[in-house]
Amino acid sequence: MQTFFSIAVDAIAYGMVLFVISIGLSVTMGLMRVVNLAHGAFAMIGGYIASYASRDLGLGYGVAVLIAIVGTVLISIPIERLLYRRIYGAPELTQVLMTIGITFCIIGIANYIFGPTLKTIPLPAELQGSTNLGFRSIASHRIFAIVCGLLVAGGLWYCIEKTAFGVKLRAAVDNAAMAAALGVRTEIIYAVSFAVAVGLAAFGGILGAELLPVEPYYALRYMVTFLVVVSVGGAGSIPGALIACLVLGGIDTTGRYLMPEFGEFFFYLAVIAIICIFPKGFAGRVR
Amino acid sequence: DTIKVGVVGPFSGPFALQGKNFKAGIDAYIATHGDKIGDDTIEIVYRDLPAADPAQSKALAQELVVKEGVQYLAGFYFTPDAMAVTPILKQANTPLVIMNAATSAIVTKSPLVVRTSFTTWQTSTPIAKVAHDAGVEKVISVVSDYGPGVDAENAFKAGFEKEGGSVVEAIRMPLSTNDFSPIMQRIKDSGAQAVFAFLPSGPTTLGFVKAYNENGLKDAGIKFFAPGDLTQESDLPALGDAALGIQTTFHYAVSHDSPENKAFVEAASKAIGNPAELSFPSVGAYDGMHVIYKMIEATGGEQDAEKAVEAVKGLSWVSPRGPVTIDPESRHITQNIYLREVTKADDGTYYNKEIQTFEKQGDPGLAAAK
Amino acid sequence: MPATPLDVENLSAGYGPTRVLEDISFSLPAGGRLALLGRNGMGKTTLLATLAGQTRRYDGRIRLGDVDVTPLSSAYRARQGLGYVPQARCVFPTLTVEENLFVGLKDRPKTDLQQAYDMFPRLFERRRNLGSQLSGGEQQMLTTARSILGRPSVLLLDEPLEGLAPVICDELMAAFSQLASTGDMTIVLVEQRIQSALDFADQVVVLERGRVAWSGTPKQLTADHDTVERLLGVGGLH
Amino acid sequence: MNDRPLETPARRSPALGRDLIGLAAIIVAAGLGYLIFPDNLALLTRIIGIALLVLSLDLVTGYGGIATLGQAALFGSGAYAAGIASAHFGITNPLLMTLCGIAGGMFAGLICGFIILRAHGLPQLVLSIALIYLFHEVANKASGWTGGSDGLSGISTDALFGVFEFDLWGRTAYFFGVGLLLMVMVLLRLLVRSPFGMLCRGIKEDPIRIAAMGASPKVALIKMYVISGAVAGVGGALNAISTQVVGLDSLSFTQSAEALVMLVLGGTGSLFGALVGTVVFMLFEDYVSAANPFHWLTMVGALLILVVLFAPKGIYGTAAAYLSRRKEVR
Amino acid sequence: MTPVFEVNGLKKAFSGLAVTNDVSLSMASGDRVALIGPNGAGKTTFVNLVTGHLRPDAGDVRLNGEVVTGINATGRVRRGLGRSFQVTRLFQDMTPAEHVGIAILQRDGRSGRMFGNFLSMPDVMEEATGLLSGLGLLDLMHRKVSEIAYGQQRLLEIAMALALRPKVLLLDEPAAGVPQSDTGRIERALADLPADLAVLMIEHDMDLVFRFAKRVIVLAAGTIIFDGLPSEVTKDARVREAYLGSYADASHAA
Ligand SMILES: Nc1ncnc2c1ncn2[C@@H]1O[C@H](COP(=O)(O)OP(=O)(O)OP(=O)(O)O)[C@@H](O)[C@H]1O
Ligand SMILES: Nc1ncnc2c1ncn2[C@@H]1O[C@H](COP(=O)(O)OP(=O)(O)OP(=O)(O)O)[C@@H](O)[C@H]1O
Ligand SMILES: CC(C)C[C@H](N)C(=O)O
Ligand SMILES: [Mg+2]
Ligand SMILES: [Mg+2]
Repeated sequence: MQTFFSIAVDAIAYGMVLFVISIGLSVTMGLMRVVNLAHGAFAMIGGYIASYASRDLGLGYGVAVLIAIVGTVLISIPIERLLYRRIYGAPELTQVLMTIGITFCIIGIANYIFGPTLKTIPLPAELQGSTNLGFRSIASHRIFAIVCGLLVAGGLWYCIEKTAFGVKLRAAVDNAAMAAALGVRTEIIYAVSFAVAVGLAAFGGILGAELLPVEPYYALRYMVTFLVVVSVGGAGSIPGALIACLVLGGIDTTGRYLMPEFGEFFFYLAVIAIICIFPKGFAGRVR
Repeated sequence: DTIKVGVVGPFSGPFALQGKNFKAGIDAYIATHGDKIGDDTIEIVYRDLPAADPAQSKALAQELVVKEGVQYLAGFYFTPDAMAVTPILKQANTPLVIMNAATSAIVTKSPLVVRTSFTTWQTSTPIAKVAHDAGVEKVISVVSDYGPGVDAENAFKAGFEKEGGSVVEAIRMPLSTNDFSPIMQRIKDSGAQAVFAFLPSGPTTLGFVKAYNENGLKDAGIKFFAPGDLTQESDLPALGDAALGIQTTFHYAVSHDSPENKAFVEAASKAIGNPAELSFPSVGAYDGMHVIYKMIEATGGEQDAEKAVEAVKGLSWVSPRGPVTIDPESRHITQNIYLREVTKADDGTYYNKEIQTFEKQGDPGLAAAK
Repeated sequence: MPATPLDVENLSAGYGPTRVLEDISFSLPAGGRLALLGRNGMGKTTLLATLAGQTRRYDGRIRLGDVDVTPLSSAYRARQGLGYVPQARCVFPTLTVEENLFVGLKDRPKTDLQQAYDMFPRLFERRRNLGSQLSGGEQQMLTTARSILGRPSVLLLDEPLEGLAPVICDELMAAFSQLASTGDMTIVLVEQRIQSALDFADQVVVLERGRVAWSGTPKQLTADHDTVERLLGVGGLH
Repeated sequence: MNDRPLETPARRSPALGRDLIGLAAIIVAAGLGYLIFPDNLALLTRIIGIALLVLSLDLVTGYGGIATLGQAALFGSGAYAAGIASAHFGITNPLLMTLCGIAGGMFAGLICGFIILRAHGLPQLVLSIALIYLFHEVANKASGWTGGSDGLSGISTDALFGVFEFDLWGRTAYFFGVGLLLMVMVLLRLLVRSPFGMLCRGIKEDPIRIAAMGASPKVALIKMYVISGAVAGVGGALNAISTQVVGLDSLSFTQSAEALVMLVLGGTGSLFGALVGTVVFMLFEDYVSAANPFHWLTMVGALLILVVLFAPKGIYGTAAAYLSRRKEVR
Repeated sequence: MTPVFEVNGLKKAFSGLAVTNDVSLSMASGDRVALIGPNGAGKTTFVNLVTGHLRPDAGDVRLNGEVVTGINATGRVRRGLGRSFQVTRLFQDMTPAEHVGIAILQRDGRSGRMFGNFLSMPDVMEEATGLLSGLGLLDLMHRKVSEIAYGQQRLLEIAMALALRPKVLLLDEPAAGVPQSDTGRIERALADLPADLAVLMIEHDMDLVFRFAKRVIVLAAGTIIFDGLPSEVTKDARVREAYLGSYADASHAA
């Protein structure tokens, strides 16, 4: 029983970290319909900036996080204007090509500027160490990640489902030409959503850095993980992504505990089974 | 004449750091020994092989031999890449100097292979003795599920059982594991007094070591032993305090205290740019160049692979890592293996502090395979 | 003199390199009701889409009231008071009916939605359904209602009656006439049922291969059997 | 209506002519390759192997509309089948090994097709990713057969037709590869023009519509997948024969993703697009990675971005569209 | 004689909303039936239930006496059930010739052939040209569908349905979006249909309905409220109120 709780705690913690990192991708893929393989690259940029700000400039954690998010968004603006804008509504494979290209470039540049070593983001004292749950201890920063994940999930869900902006965004995605004909300034809507998605990526990159350390190859290394999580949840659905992260986190964690040597095997088998049962993901938006 | 050496390694991609170390070691050797051997000038031709890809490896080697006309093949970070090249060596008439790939069997695939790095068996066997000497009887082994991981598991098990201890459980985990908490739970539940771990150097070691701390294993007094891949110098700044006190055995520490190493580290640091990036593949490459220079001297610059290899069998010299010999039988390097502990220096940086030496270690892996 | 709500001069447009429209000019007074007729594939849809800013324009000028909207994108034309009901029913499939209408509101208060529901009670019943789950006719109602909610000064309607039950058609045409007669709205109507179109319109333009082939009043057209036969392929109107 | 009899032949001959020109172009390119890179035939042979993989991907993606990031499963299965036949069963005749590769690829194609067709769009993509990881894991675990992560070595190959040795210079392997590629191209040209090819194009655009015509999209696509497996299997076998090793990378996600990139680069939905994409990508990569082994990835990234910006239908696709437009204008 | 087509007690509800409410009807070969009714009455849903694109909650569908409720859409097409779509579903990148070509080959069981090109199969080409010219699409035969106007696409929809030579044909608003000048072509195509084919047409264009149908069925709120002769439907008060409106007053019906 204790083992069960223990695994459950690990699963939730891992799942929430995954959630925070991938939710931005769910926004770009599900709502903006851009297969953004460069999502990890933006998460990585966030991580690098935060690491630089806190390690080399000696700024506090909160400030570093803020700078990193703003910095990543600023970096993304020209990329959005010059590159992404050309692929909105393009065939998916074209988007794949473009965003892989962007990822390659960002990897190359990060490698050039920061070198190939691992970069860490020092945690503030409150988040270091472990918290005792009674039957076991858990790293404090994971509790922080769980809380952040829930806040992000709630906030995003509200924005997309309940605000005028959310309605316009979804309309623009469904049919950009028609939305424009009704006076929706689609470029602005897209730019803002893209910025939000990138900001979330950066935030996730920082928050997850304890688990997925920042290094130049980060952008490709975890691409598949993010893609899987988002699709199993159903792109564009916040609750879907949340469920997917918890379920996949659970399967991964349990598999790793019970039979680590087949961990990978069962994880992907589970993914196949889930998709065969829910061909649109847990909560795929009807198209 | 110009003598070309073809070096294949991961210069981009996820293992770019290791490839960079190859280049640093080679550059350091050329910087300190000049690029001339007799009348011949040496020229290095690099080819990038970002991840294990034997087919590509063979194509690159063929191209180096046929098109670039290299007389020596060197480098090779991954075992399968090195394996893929062995069948063409004879026809190409080129020796292959392995600067990293660490599976014992490679040297048996062709008589033209010489290795100046280490094998996982070689670095993982001594730690068994260390563990036993520390009073540990029951160990759980946790390794990445691929060739070198399996080697490490077997080497440790063989060594530890010989000492009289027992490996209570052997876990192999996928290479791509990110979250190690469940593994730590397994370790706790196994009732072992210590964990033996092997993970390839790089990002995942960070998560593993942190999980070891955060899940309270360290506090519970479960000891941690590993070969030195886990605490390669370039990962130490990221590992930080979490790694303090971890004991590993390895053939080389950047901190090794000898005049040869001082000179090497100075030259290699200059070559690599950022000294913090310096790590073990550099010394394999540096000594690999030493072997190649000796080969060129012995053949007078003529292309004669057999003669070249013959010339370095039994060759002994003092490497930055300490005294080494090319074993005439196996053509693998015999070297000292050091027990090190991660320590914080006065200036706040972390390093592997050598605390014990196992002298003149050969490769137990070859014997075990027989 | 107040500017005409819609004024088109020498317009040429098409898709990519394919030219479809050549040298089209017409203008409409406030409250004007233009029927745009022509056989299959003659460019009616293309003309409306061009006015709405969704095709490639090669030449010519479009004015909306005092504003030259030629350089403006679709969204800004809409904000200048242009409403467009395209031929392919463009509901937003993943939005509910209510959300669909909400987009059409532009930034007006939500209470205005009632206007749409009054026009089509059917939509009120289905307001929580997704756009993709509507029947063909319901989708048509939704597209039309959505555009009217934006209170456009010029409304472009591309076959708004397609797929609607005859009763609804009657009501809808009456509603359009009502909107135009107050003078706040100028309407361009493309409609296959020529009689309905002529009953509604006070001005007619017939397109033939992307050019204006005939223009005049409905009366003139009804009298002109030859044109009707040749350009519209219909044997006589009453 | 009087032009009806003329219509049919007038439509047919240019297509046939284009096919012939295409084949001639491949032969000329192969010859040129031999003349320009006489001492880098290993690379050219590798390009041919990968080109076969990309062609097979084009069949399912470009013609069948299936999004997949797991095509290397078919390629790797072919490679392992050919390799295991030689290393474990002593089948060393290159032609027989190729047949083993084809069989291996077709079998993998059947499995993948069966599973992948259970979803659409993004989830489908993820299914394919899961599959390739499963294949990879299985090969890793079955190290007794596959050599695991150390790679399958010990593959030996007889001389082709008993005369031409597969040697260091790789001439035999190269011409063997060119021969295979030509054969595959001819067969595929026939296939994509056939009623079956047309049916698949229809399925790509709207499977529901095709079902409403009484055809089963699923059956057709599984057939396409098996054919694709055969093509990929030829590529895998060629790879195993020419390099005499098979590594886990041939069953990897990376290999699959690269194949997809090459395909889109060249242009989906046309066989020549697949070839052009592979050749351009691999030559470019070879060139920049030799020129700067450390930072070439950025250059490749830039190439991809430029292609999307200036040739959105892929290099071949855009060129072909441009040419046909020119023709129309004239 | 068994009817070629029969449904019994068909029911379907979407999340509680009953859209098809116990519908039963049958058709004999050669029937020409029009199905009309207010928007949202459930006509398209009915067609989807019959073709197998939706699964009914209750009731069964028979073709030639065989219960096909458990058979999927493809199987029903093979048993002679053809349909056209209310919203055109065409292959944007393909030409009308190819559309009709696939349909013909599919009908003959030749769509799986992996060699040869249908453009060089004289029988297929002849039939395709015949069909397309009958609907006035000959000039556009080799243009991409994405480049042809909407009304012409509707005609192509019908051509495809005809190419399958079904026994029962369901047409969902075949004339919507087709200009008056061209409805004539559709009418002619319908008139030329084999006499033994049973046709059910949904249409809001009453002129067409009354010229075509020998029998009219009116569906309202998922229930059949009228099933009888065209001449009587305009007299039915409920139908006039719910559906026909002024059309009944104008009494176009012959
Ligand atoms: N996307 C497109 N690309 C190229 N040509 C097109 C495109 N859309 C339409 N066309 C061509 O433009 C011409 C006019 O088409 P349009 O849709 O404007 O006709 P229409 O008068 O509205 O016909 P309908 O009554 O059938 O709706 C047609 O010949 C058509 O082939
Ligand atoms: N998937 C669905 N979920 C919920 N409601 C649905 C769904 N599909 C259809 N409906 C509803 O069922 C009703 C009947 O739709 P149907 O398409 O059958 O109408 P119809 O008679 O064909 O109307 P029209 O003449 O407008 O095409 C509509 O009110 C529609 O909103
Ligand atoms: C442990 C590593 C340095 C070994 C290397 N990856 C190999 O394949 O041999
Ligand atoms: Mg139109
Ligand atoms: Mg309908």
